[in-house]
Order: sequence, then structure tokens, then C-alpha cells
Amino acid sequence: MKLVYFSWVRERIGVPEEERDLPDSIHIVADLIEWLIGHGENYAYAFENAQTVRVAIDKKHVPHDAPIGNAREIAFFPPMTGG
Amino acid sequence: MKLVYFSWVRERIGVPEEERDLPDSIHIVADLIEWLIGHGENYAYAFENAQTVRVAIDKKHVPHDAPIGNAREIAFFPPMTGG
Amino acid sequence: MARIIVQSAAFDIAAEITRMADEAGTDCGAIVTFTGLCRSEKGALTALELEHYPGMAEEEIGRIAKIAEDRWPLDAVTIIHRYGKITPGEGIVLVLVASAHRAAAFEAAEFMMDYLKTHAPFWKKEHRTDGQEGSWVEAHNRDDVALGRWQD
Amino acid sequence: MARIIVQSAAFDIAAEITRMADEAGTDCGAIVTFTGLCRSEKGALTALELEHYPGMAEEEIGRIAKIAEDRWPLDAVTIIHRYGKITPGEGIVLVLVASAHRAAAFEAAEFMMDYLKTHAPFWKKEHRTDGQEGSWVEAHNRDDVALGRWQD
Repeated sequence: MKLVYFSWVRERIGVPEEERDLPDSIHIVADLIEWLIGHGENYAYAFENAQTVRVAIDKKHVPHDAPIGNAREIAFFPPMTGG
Repeated sequence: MKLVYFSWVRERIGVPEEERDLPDSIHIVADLIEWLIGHGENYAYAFENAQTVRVAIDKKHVPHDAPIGNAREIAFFPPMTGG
Repeated sequence: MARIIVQSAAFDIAAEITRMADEAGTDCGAIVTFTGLCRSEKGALTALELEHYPGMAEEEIGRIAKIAEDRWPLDAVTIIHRYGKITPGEGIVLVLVASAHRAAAFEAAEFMMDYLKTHAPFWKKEHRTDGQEGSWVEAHNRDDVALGRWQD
Repeated sequence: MARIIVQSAAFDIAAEITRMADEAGTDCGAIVTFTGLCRSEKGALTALELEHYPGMAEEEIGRIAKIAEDRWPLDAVTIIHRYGKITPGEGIVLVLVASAHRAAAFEAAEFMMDYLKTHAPFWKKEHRTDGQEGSWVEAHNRDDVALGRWQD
């Protein structure tokens, strides 16, 4: 699974993207965030206010309770400031 | 007094502008329109629906009951279609 | 102070935007432009001929710009209105508004256009492709309705 | 079909207006443009650096344009959004809308800007004149409020 990070989520985690093998216990986005937080302080810092972090599965916005299914790419980022 | 006409008011009256000496009996715009209508069919045609004709005194919009006072120039024209 | 121009020549939108960006400086966040174009009315028209009231046209447009500048926080306003013969696809009117805030820029531009439609002393005569005498474009009731939105 | 471009290079507003006028043809009565500019924040900033999510940025902008095209009678839509380092006074985003009707053009342009602010995957980092580490521009609650206006 390809995970990508943007803006201060990227800065806190320390890498723009990574490949991860996800355990079968991960069903929804919130499970993945919980699992990542267990991988180090950088992840804990990035997700310290997890509810503010936005998520996209295969480049489409999804809520935190969205099923991961056969996603190829999951992105985490702060609220957008386009325009 | 300088009278100026635009658009179909001008076409119906037949001249773009003219000088007129107004009698003392003319106090407000409506008096002037009434007086002009007496000057020929072209004026009667231009003011056949007098309430639709807009008026400006010295280049400022005024209602038909506006006093003429010391006006130098009075303009008559259809509703504007600017923009 | 708004930049108000009444002219028969075509206008240069790019030059006006550049000029406005320079004038508004580096704390202007938004520039909204409106360009009103001559329509062919599905091929029925060869041109519109705009008659205007010289002097009053500039005054009225300036008055409209002043109302907008008093109502919204604007950094710059430009209005250019053409007169004379204008062919389909050509610009008739150009409104530019610069502001730190996008909502103010949008609202002020739309407000000024609604006012210009009903208050600027211009009249449009149609020139028809079929050679018949064209008629004067009538004022639309919908333009008065549009204007009504801005009354408090 | 909207013209959607995500690029680091500056955009050419005049060329885009000309292109749109040509595309929209001679029955388009109105072109509204919105240009969002980088602000210096009273001299505090040397630049904004825009990070974006390649692929998703184009998709989201395309989706926003599609919603507008379904909602208003539009003749043409162009959205250009830049990424990378942008200095005060430079354009960040350009939205153009052509329509036979001015109200539709204004509303669609404002709608798309409100959506871009809150839905386009871009993030802005400040570069400060005082040399200190700049912060990421935070999303504004007022932008969510602005967006709320468009819900039925």
C-alpha cells in the first residue's frame, strides 16, 4: 500500500511517501491511522489531532470511517488551502 | 434652454437637440413635456407614453415632478440599456 | 478613485489588469473582471450601435463606482464603456475590481454591472443581417429585479 | 468541457480571455474572470510556496468545474492553478467563466472559487522576510461558511 503525506503531515512524519504492508485487521481509514500512530513519535505527532487530518483514497476525499478496500494509494493532509 | 434627445426619442422628434425659450408657466418636467407635445406630431409621438421617457436635468436623473429651476440642459431618453 | 473611461475604441483587458495589479499593490488578494460582449443573437445581428449621453455617461458611471467603493473594501476600480458600432464578439463594457477579499470583489463587480445596465445613459440599436431596420434594445425588467437585490 | 491546468509557470490572463472568447463564440454575452494574487501580508512575506497533490488536484478542480457546468448555463470554463514558489503580486489561481447571462457567470465563478479554497488539494507555506521559519497557512472557517451558501 502506498501512503502519501502533504504539508505539515509530511513534515511531521518526515517522508513524502512510503510503502507499507497493512495487516488484515485494518478495515477503515481510522484503523490505519491508529496503526500508524503505533509506529513512532513522528506518526503520533502527525496524528495528534487525527480528526483534523483529511484523507484521500486513490485521490478521492473520504471520511475516516471509509473502508480501505482495494485502495492503491492513501493520502493524509491538513485541510486544503487552495485558490 | 437646451433640450437634448436620445435613442428613439431623438428619432421620433427628428433632431438631436434644440434651443427653446420656455414660457413662465413651466415649473416642473411634466409641464415641459405637456408643452412640447403641443408643438407637433413628432413630439406627440415621442411622448405618447410619456411616463416611460426618462429625464435628466443638467446630466442628473430626475423624476417628472422635478422642478426645472435654473436648468441649462434637459435631456429626454428611453430607459437606459447600458452594460 | 475609480478609473472611468467612455470611448469608442476597443479596450485592452490585459493592460487594464496589469495596471490594476500595479496600482492595487502587493496586498490585493483578488481581481475580478467582467467583460460584456456584443452577441450576434444567433446570427441575426451584424452589429450593435451604442448611443450615449456624453458627460452624463462618465458622471453616472463615476457615481456608481463611488457607491461601490463606499460599500465594499476595494483597492481599485476600473470601468470602461464603449459607444459606437460594435460587432458580435467584441467587448462593450469592462469592469475590474481589486480587493483584499474575493467576496467583496465579486459583489462589487456584480453590483456595478447591475447599476450600469439600468442607470448608465447608453442605448443600443440593432443592425440586422437581413438588412431590415433594426430596433432599439429594450430595457429588461429582469435588470430592474437584479438591481433590487442591492437595496437595503 | 472545462479547461483545467495545474502548472508552476505564471499564467497569461489576456491569452486565456482571448481563447475563451473564441471558444465561446459570438453568442456569449459575459466573461467573468477571477485572479487570486499572492499577498505580501504588509511586507511580512517574501513568497508563498504551494504544495499540491498531483493528479488529485486536476481531478478535484475538474469535478468542481463539472458541478458548476451542471448548475449554471455556461459556455466555457477555464481554471488554472499554480504550485511552487509564488511571490507577492503574482497570480496563484485564475478562473474564467463565459455565459450568455452575467448573473450565471458571476455566480459560477464565485462558487468555483469557494470550492477551490476548501476542496482543491493545495497547501501554502509562508516564506518570511524576517528569515524565520514560515508557517502553513491555516484553513479559514470563513471559507467553509462561504461554501455553505451554495448548499440547497
